[in-house]
Amino acid sequence: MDFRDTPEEAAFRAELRSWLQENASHREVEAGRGDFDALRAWGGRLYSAGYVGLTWPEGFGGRGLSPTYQAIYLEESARADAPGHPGVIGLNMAGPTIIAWGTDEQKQRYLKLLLSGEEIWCQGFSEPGSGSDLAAGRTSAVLDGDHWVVNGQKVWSSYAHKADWCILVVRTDPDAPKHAGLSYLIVDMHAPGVTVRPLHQITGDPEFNEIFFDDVRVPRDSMLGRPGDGWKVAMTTLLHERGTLGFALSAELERMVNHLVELVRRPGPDGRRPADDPLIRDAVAREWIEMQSLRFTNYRALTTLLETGIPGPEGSGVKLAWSEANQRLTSLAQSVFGLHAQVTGDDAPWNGFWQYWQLRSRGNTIEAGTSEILRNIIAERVLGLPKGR
Amino acid sequence: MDFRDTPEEAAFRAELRSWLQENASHREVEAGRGDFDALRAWGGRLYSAGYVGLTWPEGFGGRGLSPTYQAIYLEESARADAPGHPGVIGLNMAGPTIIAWGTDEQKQRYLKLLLSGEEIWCQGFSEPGSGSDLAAGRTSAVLDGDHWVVNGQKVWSSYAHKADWCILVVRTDPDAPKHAGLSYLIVDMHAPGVTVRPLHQITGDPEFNEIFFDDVRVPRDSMLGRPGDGWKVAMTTLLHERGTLGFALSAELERMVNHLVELVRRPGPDGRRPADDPLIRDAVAREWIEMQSLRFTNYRALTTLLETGIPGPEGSGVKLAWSEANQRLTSLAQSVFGLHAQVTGDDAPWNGFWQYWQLRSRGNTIEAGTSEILRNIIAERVLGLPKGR
Amino acid sequence: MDFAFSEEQEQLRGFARDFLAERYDDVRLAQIADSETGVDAEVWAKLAEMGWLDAELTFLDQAVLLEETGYRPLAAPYFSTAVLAAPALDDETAKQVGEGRLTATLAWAEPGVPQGLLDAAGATVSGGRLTGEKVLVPDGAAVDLFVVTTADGLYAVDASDAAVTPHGALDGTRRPASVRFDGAPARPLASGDTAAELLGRIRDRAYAAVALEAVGVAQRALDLLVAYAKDRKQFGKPIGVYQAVSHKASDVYVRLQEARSLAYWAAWCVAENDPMARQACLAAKAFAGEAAVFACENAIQGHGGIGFTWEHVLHRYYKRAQWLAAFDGPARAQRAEVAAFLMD
Amino acid sequence: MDFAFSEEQEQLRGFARDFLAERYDDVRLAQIADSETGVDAEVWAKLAEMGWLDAELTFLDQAVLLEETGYRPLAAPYFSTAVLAAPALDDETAKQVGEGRLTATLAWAEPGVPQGLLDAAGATVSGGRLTGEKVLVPDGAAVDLFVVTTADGLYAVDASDAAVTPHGALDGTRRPASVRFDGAPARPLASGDTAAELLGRIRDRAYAAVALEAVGVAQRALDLLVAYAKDRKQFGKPIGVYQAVSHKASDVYVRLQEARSLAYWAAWCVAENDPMARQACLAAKAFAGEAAVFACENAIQGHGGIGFTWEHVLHRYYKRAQWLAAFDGPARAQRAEVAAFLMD
Repeated sequence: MDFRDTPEEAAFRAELRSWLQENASHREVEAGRGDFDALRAWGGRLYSAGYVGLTWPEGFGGRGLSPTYQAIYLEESARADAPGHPGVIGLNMAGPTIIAWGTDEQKQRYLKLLLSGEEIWCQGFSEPGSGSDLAAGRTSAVLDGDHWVVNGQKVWSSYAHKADWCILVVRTDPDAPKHAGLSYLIVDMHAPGVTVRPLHQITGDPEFNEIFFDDVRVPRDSMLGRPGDGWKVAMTTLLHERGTLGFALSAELERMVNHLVELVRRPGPDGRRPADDPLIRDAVAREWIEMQSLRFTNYRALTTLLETGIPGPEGSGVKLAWSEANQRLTSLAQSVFGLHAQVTGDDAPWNGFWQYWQLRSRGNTIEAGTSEILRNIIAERVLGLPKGR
Repeated sequence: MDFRDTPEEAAFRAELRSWLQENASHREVEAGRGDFDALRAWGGRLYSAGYVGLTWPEGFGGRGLSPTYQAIYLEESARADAPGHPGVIGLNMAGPTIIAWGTDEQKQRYLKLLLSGEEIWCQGFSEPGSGSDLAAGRTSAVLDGDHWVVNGQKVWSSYAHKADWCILVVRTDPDAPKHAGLSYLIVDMHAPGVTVRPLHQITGDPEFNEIFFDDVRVPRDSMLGRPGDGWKVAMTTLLHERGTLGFALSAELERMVNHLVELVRRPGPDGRRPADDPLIRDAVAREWIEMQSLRFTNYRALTTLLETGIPGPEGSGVKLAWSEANQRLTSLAQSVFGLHAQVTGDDAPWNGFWQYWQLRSRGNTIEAGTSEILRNIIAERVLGLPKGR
Repeated sequence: MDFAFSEEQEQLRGFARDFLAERYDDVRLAQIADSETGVDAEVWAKLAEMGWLDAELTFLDQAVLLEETGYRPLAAPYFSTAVLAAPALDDETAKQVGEGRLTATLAWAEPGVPQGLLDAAGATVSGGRLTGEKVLVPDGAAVDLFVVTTADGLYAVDASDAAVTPHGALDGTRRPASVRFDGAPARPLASGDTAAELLGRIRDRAYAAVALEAVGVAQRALDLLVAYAKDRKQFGKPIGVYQAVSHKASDVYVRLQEARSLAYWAAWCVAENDPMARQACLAAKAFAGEAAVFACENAIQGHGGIGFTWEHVLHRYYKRAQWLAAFDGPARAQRAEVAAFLMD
Repeated sequence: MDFAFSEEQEQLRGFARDFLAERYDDVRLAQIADSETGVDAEVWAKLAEMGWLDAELTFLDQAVLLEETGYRPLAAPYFSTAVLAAPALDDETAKQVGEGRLTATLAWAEPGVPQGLLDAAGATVSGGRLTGEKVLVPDGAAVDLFVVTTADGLYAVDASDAAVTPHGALDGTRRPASVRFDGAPARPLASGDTAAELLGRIRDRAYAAVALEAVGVAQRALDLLVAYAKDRKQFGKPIGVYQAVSHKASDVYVRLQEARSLAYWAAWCVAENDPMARQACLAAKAFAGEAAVFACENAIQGHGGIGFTWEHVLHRYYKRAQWLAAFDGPARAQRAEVAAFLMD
């Protein structure tokens, strides 16, 4: 057991840290509402500097490093308050799925542009009627010559309004049992018949979208796996979504805890330092402890992964615990401002930062697996309890 | 709306208060482990003074008063820290069930001695294999001439080791569907074949018991309702258990909050006053508020009952909220003593009061309907959600 | 003891509920909240017609209206006028309110100093002219008259004599404004101990009102959650069969009932000037504010993604709940005062 | 970075788990806990044989043993000797411990003053004789030697030279004693800054050890809950199908994993004398102590009535969890220290 970086890891961390110091602008504090073009440019700079695809095979534009380096990247990026890469869906979901299931042609076509941020990806999994129940999806794809003709509607798709490509779960065999009738397509978001409608969140921002497919023609070979493999391929995607999520979350929590400490140490609007209130002190300390616990839980899961090749179950609760910590933390921050916390626009305290993130945090227990579904998964797959529902 | 006592209520309260001041000893503080004979004598004194069966019909030894008077009695008794009546199972469960379902002979035979505390009752509902699922009970009663012959085992029966009578749910028709095969007997606890085995709780005290029935012969007319009515009769019992429970619980919580305030205002073992710690202040205030909310919730439910004859749904959550409040409150109290809280016997702080009640409180979310069952009931019967499980 | 509202009050409740539901369905509420002012300018005259602004209403009558304006937010400065300002107004002004000719609010908070309702104010009056800066004034850009706390007592200032800067707000139907008084003509309303005592009563009343609104908010959130849980299917069953959903709803129900009990207690104490009014109002505000937030958060969670959208009405309630919980400081501030009663 | 124990350490863990499971099944544990002394007198020599008491063990080796002695409580003053006392002992005494010839504990708390491990002690030494009164001494009636905190530093006193009053305890296998020293012969162990620094290290070590034991306790509680939830049927199904039960188990699992991560971090920091040791140990103790209590409470609830009986083993774990959570003050005390690092 050694909680320190190896010399190689330490060198990587030091180099990255100074690179970030020189190159990274601070994340948009006002509301995480960054300018997308600036973000895309930032993704390109990250890629040129070699910080994207750290763990990907070198043949696909990656650096073939151990996931520890990805963890270090996420930690340092959060500590520097640097913006994220805009291609998260591509990097965490589409890319790994293409690596696992794609043909050589597909890998050549998509992976490099995905890493560089030149092409942005979105996902089309959820539907209005299905929610957490992926296998209940009804968007259809019917073979017509060399094309699949897609019709239907997807929802909760981040980045769809900016995306070039969509990983899409469709029903290709309406007669097969629920899971068996699904297939997995790569769809050009610029193709005729694709319409994106932004869904505004309770923050007011259009982060998610609905995507409508109206006789969209998709080349027959734009499929990952074979017809009927859709469920299995989608599970790969979700595994990677959750697998790489842990460090991003604990790093994000570290960033928020740092901001929280900064907040409570500053005198408030009434001249008093919130940090002098023992109730606030206790709550802040609690979140700092929570953050450390998640950080090291990620590292423990990573150690298991490196040793056994399988992600450890230790990490299965990180997203669950993180989402609740982030909700508590942002609500605590808002409580410090009294009624001023409710003022929006130019007069919002902290430029609206806490207000935005407090509201945004309510989505944390819903997106990427609701907390209810995650608790089911832990109970059934980790603890071996009988399937309930 | 008027939160004050009416003149009659105020007079009753004043009279009761001074009677308690003169007559009541304090409850055994060390551990609620009172001397049962003393408690029985106290029950007799309460009865002689006219404070038992306040709401019962005058014909059965009661005073025919509105339930408001029972609420006042419970509040004042808790404020005086007076012991409870030992016949709670009889008063709250057996008695009301006999009034609702009993023959005239049964009413004459049982009710008065129950009120005076001369005869103590217990209940036999739960079984080792059934838990919360009353209809899964398997204790059987088979008719043999003029007697039911009872065989089986019950569990979680308070006062069984002191009881003269037991209200017992038995299966009289093994072929009928689950609920329909049940009947409801009154069983003499002194009859041959009845064996009581105390079950020690985590407090070390034998508050609950197992009861074994081995060919116990019960006169044929010692039944409430007819054969097959057992489920309906038992529902009457449970309705009354829960119906009258609310005020007892909020009164009990008031007593505990008062003790808690007393505790934190005294300098602790290290000379410091816990009440000067803002975290403790906040937690104590929270429980005081919770207590008031439950108190007034009970009164609101009572108002509905008085107006409509049906207990209001308002009160359905009181037991649930009370049990969790009592758990928080007693744990908070124990936390004040540091490791000293773990010392038992003569050297225990507060004579073991908090230690006992903290451990005892863990049963609060299990006994008289587990919190899980209570949440199901509220969801289904009050909110009208579909039956789940 | 009798914990029920009178028959007349229940009639008032039914009438209010129907009126508000008809006038402010979820779509209309959203339109107003997102409009330029966040105020339904036409409704005030109607309120007067219906007698909601009569000085003769007891606080228990108002309690019914406040609960209902939590259940269906009323896009007008009713809370500000009837709860915060009215107790300080002279009879003539109160009459104007009653006739629907005047709206008002209370301006107390100032920048850079503690901002509680009972904290000392820095604004001053000299020769009948008031000078000072107030912030976070509820409905500050929507009223005709300010009741202003000063170092010398309470004063009334016409809005036309003040410099008002409206602000945006999460809850679009209850926006704050900053207000600057530069020697504005001011009429004295109360001074010295009378002013302090009056402000104490206003705070109690405001806390009770906040609690009542919070109860209405929580009830609506619960109703939405229950309706959705019955209707929405996942894995082939209505989601209300899953304990992860149904137990949440039960917990919200229990807390709501507790909040309601405290809110009614507080309201009655205010109406009767009961000796326990202070504690009751602190308790009700602390508990009900948090209960409303809890109810909305659980309702959002139970709805999944759809409850997290701007289009769904839930976030309107959530933001109102947050306003209520934050009013005059978070629940821990009120609990600290309760603690002082209990332990000092 | 490498967050796994070494192969040797995992072997030690497996061996310890088997040894403890065999020697202390639930029935035997109950017998010892309810016995007159609460101590398994014969086990100490075995521990020495197995090398558990070697001075050469690193704290990471001990960490493995501490987690396992939480999972299956060891009825001997292992925690007191190896965690609380050992760091203060001279080589000769440490050798006696290693050979299984000596048990020891730390005596720090005194009546009527703050009782934290780092609070000033009132006991004094004059002419090599120690005078003072100590309370809540862990395993105080079961050891041969006391390491005593005094105003002048740390001293060793033979138990035979002290007046020991044993006390009953909720956790029968870890009982406290009051100890009076009336001019008892005392050997100096450390004084001045050295003593203060040593005591700081002992506290860090104790916090890490408490966290590790707490992890073991929580793991056992979870294992019991999961096994019961698979086996026990209600309404015709194993209760583990109900989310009210299964989600509780999931929550316990998540907290347990978090607690374990912190406990290992703390243990490594102690072993390596890392600059973050203080914060890590505070964090681990605060979090894991509460996690163990949470795990036991949920396990009891999941078991229903049977989990609330004396006969069931769960309450033994619950009481140990409470001891751990209470050690040197509740979690809020440790969080207050963490807060000072972060905010002052």
